[in-house]
Amino acid sequence: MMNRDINGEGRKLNRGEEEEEEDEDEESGRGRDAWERAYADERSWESLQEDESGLLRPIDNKALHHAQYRRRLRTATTAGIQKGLIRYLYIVIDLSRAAGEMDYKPSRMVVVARQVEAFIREFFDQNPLSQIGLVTLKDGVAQCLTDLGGSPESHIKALMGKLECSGDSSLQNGLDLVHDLLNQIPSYGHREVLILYSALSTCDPGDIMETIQKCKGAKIRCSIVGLSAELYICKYLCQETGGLYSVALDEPHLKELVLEHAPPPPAIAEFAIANLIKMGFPQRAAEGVISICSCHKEAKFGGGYTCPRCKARVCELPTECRICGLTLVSSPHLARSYHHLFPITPFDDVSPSITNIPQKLPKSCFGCQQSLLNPGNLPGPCVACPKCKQHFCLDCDIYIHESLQNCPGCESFKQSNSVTNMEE
Amino acid sequence: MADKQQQVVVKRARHKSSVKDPGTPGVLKLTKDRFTFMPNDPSSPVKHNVEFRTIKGHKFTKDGTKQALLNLTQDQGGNYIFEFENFPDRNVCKDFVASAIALSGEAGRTVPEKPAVPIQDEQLSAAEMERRIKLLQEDSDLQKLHKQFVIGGILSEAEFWATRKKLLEQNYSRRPKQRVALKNDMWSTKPLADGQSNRVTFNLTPEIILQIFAEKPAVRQAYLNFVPNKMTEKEFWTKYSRAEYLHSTKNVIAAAAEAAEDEELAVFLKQDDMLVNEARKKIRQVDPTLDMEADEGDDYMHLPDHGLPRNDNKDVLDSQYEPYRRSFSQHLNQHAAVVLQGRVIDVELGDTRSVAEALARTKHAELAKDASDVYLDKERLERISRMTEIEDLQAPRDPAVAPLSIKDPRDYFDSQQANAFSTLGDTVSGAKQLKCSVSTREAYCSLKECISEIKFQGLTEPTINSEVAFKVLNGLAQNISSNKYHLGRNPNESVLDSLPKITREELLLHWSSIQELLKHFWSSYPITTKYLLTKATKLKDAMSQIYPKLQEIKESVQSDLRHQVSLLVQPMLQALDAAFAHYDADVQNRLARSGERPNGF
Amino acid sequence: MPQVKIVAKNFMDMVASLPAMKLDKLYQNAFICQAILRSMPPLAKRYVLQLLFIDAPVTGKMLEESVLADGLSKHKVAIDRLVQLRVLTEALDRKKEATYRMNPTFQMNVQKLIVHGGVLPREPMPSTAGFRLPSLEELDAYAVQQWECFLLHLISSSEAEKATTNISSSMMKVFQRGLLSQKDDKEPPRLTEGGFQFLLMDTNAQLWYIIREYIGNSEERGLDSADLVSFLLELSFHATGEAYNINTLSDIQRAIIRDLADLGLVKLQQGRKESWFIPTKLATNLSISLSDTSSRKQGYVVVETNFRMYAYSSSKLHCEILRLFARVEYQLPNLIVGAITKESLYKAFQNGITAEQIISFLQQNAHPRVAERIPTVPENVTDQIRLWESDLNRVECIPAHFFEEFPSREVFEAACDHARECGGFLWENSKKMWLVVKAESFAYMKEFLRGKKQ
Amino acid sequence: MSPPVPSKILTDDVSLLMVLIDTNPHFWSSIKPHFSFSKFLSHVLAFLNSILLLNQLNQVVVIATGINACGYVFDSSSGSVSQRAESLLPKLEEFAENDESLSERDDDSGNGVGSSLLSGSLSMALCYIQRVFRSGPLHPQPRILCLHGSPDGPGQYVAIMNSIFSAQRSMVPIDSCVVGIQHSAFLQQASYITGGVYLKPQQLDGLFQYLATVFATDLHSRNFLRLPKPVGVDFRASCFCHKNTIDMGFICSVCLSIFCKHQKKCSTCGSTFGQAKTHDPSASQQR
Repeated sequence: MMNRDINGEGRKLNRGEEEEEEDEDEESGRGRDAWERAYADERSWESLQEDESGLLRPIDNKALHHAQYRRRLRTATTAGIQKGLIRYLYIVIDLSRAAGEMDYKPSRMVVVARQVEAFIREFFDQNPLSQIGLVTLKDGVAQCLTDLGGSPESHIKALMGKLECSGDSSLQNGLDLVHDLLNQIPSYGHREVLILYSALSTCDPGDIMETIQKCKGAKIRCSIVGLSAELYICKYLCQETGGLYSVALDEPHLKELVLEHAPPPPAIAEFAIANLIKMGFPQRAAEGVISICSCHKEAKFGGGYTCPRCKARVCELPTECRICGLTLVSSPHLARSYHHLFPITPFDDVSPSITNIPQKLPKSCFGCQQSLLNPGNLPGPCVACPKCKQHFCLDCDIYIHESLQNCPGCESFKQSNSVTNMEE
Repeated sequence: MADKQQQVVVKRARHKSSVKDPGTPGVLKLTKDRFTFMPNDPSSPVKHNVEFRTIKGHKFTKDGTKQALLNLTQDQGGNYIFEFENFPDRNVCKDFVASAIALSGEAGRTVPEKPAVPIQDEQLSAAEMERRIKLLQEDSDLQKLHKQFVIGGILSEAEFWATRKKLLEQNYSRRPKQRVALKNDMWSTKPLADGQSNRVTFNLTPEIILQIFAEKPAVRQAYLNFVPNKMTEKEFWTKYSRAEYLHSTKNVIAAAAEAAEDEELAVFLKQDDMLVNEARKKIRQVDPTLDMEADEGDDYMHLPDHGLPRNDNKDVLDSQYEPYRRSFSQHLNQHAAVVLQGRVIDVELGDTRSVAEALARTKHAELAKDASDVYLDKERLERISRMTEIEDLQAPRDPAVAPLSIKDPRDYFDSQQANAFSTLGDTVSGAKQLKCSVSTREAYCSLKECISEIKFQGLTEPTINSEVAFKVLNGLAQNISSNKYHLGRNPNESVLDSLPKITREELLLHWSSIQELLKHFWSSYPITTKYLLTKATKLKDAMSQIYPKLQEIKESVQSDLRHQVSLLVQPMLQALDAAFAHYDADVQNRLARSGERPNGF
Repeated sequence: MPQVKIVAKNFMDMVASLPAMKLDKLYQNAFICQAILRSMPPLAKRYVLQLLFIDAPVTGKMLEESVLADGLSKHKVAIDRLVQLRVLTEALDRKKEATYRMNPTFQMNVQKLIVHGGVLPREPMPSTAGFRLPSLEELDAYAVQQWECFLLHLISSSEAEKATTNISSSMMKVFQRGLLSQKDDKEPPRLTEGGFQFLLMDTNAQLWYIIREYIGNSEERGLDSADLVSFLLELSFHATGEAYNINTLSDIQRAIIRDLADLGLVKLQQGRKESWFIPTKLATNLSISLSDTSSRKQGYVVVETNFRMYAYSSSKLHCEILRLFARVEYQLPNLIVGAITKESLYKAFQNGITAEQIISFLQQNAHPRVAERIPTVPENVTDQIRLWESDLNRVECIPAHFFEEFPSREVFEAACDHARECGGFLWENSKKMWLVVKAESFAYMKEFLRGKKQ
Repeated sequence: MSPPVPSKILTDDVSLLMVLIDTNPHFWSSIKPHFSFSKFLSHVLAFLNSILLLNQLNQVVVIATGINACGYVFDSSSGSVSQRAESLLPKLEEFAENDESLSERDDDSGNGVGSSLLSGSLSMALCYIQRVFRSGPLHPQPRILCLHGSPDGPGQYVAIMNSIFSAQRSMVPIDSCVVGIQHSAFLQQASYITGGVYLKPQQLDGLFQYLATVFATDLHSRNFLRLPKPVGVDFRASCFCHKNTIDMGFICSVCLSIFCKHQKKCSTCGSTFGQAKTHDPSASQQR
């Protein structure tokens, strides 16, 4: 305990008052049985609230969650802005002693790994043309776990293999390493670093300020998600390089924060260099063709693609041709990124004034036909698309903006449809 | 591999002055007219470059004897003994040498042609070499390739490995090149007292020593002064430990007493005055917005303890003991300061003295720097400016974003449309070809008619007549069965296994060699230098040699497998053809351009 | 102990087992066709649909074409089932290939269903009739109550006395055959192993088990099982909560209706002049429970890693059922708290309930909150349950006799040998000169030793 | 290219079938000689009825895809007893009315068969499916069936692709049965990417048989059945500049538009290549 307080390895400041009761949790936690801890840890009681009649009810945090999401939405969707569609992102994972902390269950390290996995999948889903690399910080040095690549599985496998923590973490070493790595990539690529930082200190061999300036110079956008407390140096780093700095309260929050980095960030004016990238659109090998693929040395029936330049065989897209190094994609991959170019406008909450007059309101959600009326035929909360004026339930709202990426209303009306096109 | 035609033989061997001599490892390279020996360790003197003309005979040990030796005797007495890793290697060389000697014997005056491969192995470090050799030994396929191309003289060693950087790094001994900062967790002297005897032991590791030195200049100084001339290292540390022990027992009087009779010990017990004046300097750099009154110079040792509640000896001691007192917080702060400073020395931790000196040096350097530092004030000023404005009031720093203006998203669709139809056999014009003559109104009318019609009559019965249904079902069944045939029983079952082992081996070998060649071939484009040009040509020739081999395979296998094999070979041929085509095209426009620019670069 | 494992034998097997002419008779009724169609395995349904409008015989190859390698077994099952049910009739064409053609009546009926839809067997009561219909909730409540008190009656005849007065004991006997066994009339009947297992099945399964029993002995009550079946199926297509006039039924059917009323499948309602019957959920579910689809109802049990069990239920039945294998500690208004203990499990095992049944019961009835967890029931608990079960089978007791204090070693030796010869030897300790023999061979040993004495 | 989604392990064959019916009047009148809308309807309705017949937990929802609007016309789950598909007819008529009324405004008659709003109905279907997913762990397995005839509408490309990817993400296969004259590039991709079936019946009068044989297959059975494979979809793109298919090209790093040869300036987003954007005020106001 002593040591903790010494180097401030306390707990999140932004959880101030919980501090002591949480503490004693831990004290008694040691004496507890597994089955009891199962509850103590997932803090099941926090999801309960007492209603007027004194009965316990699960909190419906739907509205609350929806509000949060809308906040995110407003910051995220800004039409007519360039996005870094082709990203080269290094995820730097802090595996220092601090990552062994148990305040996240089972441990920070494991939780982070879990989130990173989710993130990687989401990332490639959203940015099929981008690449990710993994770097770990431990024992005061940074190690390159995997170098830039387009296949989620390989990264995840590598990470899961390397999950043990020790020593201190050095932000500087990490940045230096990443800087060197990212310097090699072409100018049109957007260079980014996402650091998942558990430690409360960085012990660096030299002056980190210089390193930060170096990164700024190299147009590397550094973002940090902290797991413990806010650190000045992190804040400074992100500010300088135009990244995001955020500190997670608990696992869900962490997930949220990490996933915020999945959609491509707006391109900084002086960083953005438009360029033409040479790409190949390989043809699907006809059924019945057998060939040995260049990725794993075995003969495959049909399927697969052949590089248009060197006729080498690759198994899946997108990838870089092993032989002639040509970037191979398919048109759907480009299409996946299109919605970043035409972001869908946020819906507005239907103001209570209108809601008071039910007859003006459609009975059910335009998207999913769910009734918009609360039990008791009172109009429930709903949103409306500014363009097509259709009403949607909150769930649809979220689905539409987070996954579907186009408004059923606008899409299903000729004239408004054409309008949207004009606007974009 | 050991056929007479080939020009060069390169083997790893150790040169021995005598049979007993362990010998120096290196690379033995035999060409038609001379043999050269390059030791792995460039520094070593044993380099040889001897023409076969001077060699009059060669002896060698029998296969299976304990050493694979080859002894080349020079006409003027001298002889070169080489030990090879294995007998095959030796025999290859033996045969070669035999032929070479014979050759130089009758046609001694042949013009020596220079070896096809420019020798680039010289600049390689021994370690590098080791790694490569290791790799080759581990991976037989790699070795095959290496034999075929490097030793076959198509690729140079460097070129060959260039594409395998990653491989090299992987099993490269994991010594991070980054410098490690001082450990974050502080070393607190935990005396380990064993129960009965009242002796207390401290154990010091190099790291700890480094820390002590870094944090306690005085100790470092003392060390430099005392050891070894005044006392042995051991004595020194025991004294130090003694001192530490005294501190740990918070008995100040005792400490003072001890210090009184032993002045070396005193050094450790007293306040560290180097730090004190260091602290004075520091005070200037402290962030000006900090309220120093709050905790009078918290991290400066010149004021013993400050603010921190002291639970032990509340009794006021007369000032003479003052210097012997030390509070934990001082220790702590000092540690923090050092860690933050992030001073790193590049000295082997092992020997204490050099560590001490190194630290001392850096210290001096810094002091010097500080003394003559205008930069410091400047930095301080900007620090002030950054501090004074409260961040909430600061304007959002995020830089301007680049605007995006896309004219018409329809383009994106068209990017699909055209080819989509082409694949499906009907043309884009197909879209246009069905014009509807009727006006919107009529169209709607007929539509609604249809609906109402069925509404009143109900569904037609029977929905479809038996024949049609049967035909359709049949058609679908056939369609399915047909592409089932294509797919084979299950798509991911490997064809290779069905082939006889030899054929498979051969195929795979060729495949991998083709891959290798193609890699190099494509990587050498766009051709900018003469070197690349020659390389490309070389590669192309090599590939064109493989081409017929593939054909042979196709013929070689028995008829039942031929179909499969040819299917397998086909893609390889295509790949090669593509390469050739590219090459020719390149050559063409090189010629075209060579008009205006000489040699086409 | 012997493991009687009763499963709600699939209804279709029963139908399939009906003689040909009866089957064809069944297919006259469109509803039965529908019910049977629904109860088929997916692949079979698919084939029916494919061949629906085809009169010409279709080769089995053509159907098999679209089946992947690992689906072939399913394909066979489906075809066999169809043939059993005489929905498809198999024949060999000249190329000796199996060809199939669909049972015309069946085909015709299903086509009708698709094109016109079926007309309900009888009109629901006009809303103008004298009395108000029970709401669906009430109806469900009624059905559940009826059903549960029937089950309760099984568990503890004494408990259920008052409840079960309305079930005619004769019917009760029919329903309970195989579940209860009564040595003689003095002592109350007790559950057979089958009975215990029955209690752990989910409602649909239970329902069908009973119905099967019911149909099974219909013959001896002079009923034609085919009629019975068709009526039951018909019943399942009535709209829940609608009232139908009893007079539209034949006398036999009336009889049946009464029996079913006891089980809560229908509710009898006395109108002013004529009486009505109202099918409940149970009845309309009949055709669902035909198919093997798992029952889609909410569970209520939570099991902790510490073997404690919380059942959110106020039902007496649930409590009783849990008692079968757990120690119920206390009962709150809506919560039953219990613990799974070695003793309670042993009791269950003795009653012939198997560990697997218990576990699957716990899993099927898991409370939604734990249902989404993996595993639903903590591993340590499930494992322990299995272990305890295997414990029972581990030790085997053999009545035996123990000999010691042999006069001399050779006597001892001889005794051992003799024991071995007569196959009664169990164990010996030559150092202490101890010997254990089977009880049955004790006599011989005595013989032998006495002989040795002299 | 994203491979067809892995089919998840399904325990039973209870399925939710979202059917998108193309009600483009121009289209139907154009092919009336071969295959009238009423014929089409009778086949489809029969099919829907048979789906409902197979398992009483099965659910069918029909969305009409007009040229000016899209709308739900049938939901078997609404109402206490599961109704039969015929009941959609009145709704459908209504819908046609509405569709027409909307079209009055811009009278684009005569020239060519317009496209119908597939993107709209797809989006609606997906929303509905999401709602089913939300309804709890025990939901029927959803799939989408597009009965489509009209040509693809260029304007909808991005929207449709978005829906496709969303469907893929939530593992909802999109089956497509093209009753039109020419193939549909959209649906082809949709089915390929989401692991659905793409089929263009040769004999329209046998439509029911096609539906019953291929599209009636529930996801559970698809694990061990082999359905007609789509001809390998060509995923090459064609350049914006000349609209001809290319297998190697240049992509604008800003707007991902495709060109067959090197350019100075992107014709789509107007950014000049090879130099940093000049920072203009309009951008900063965006924030």
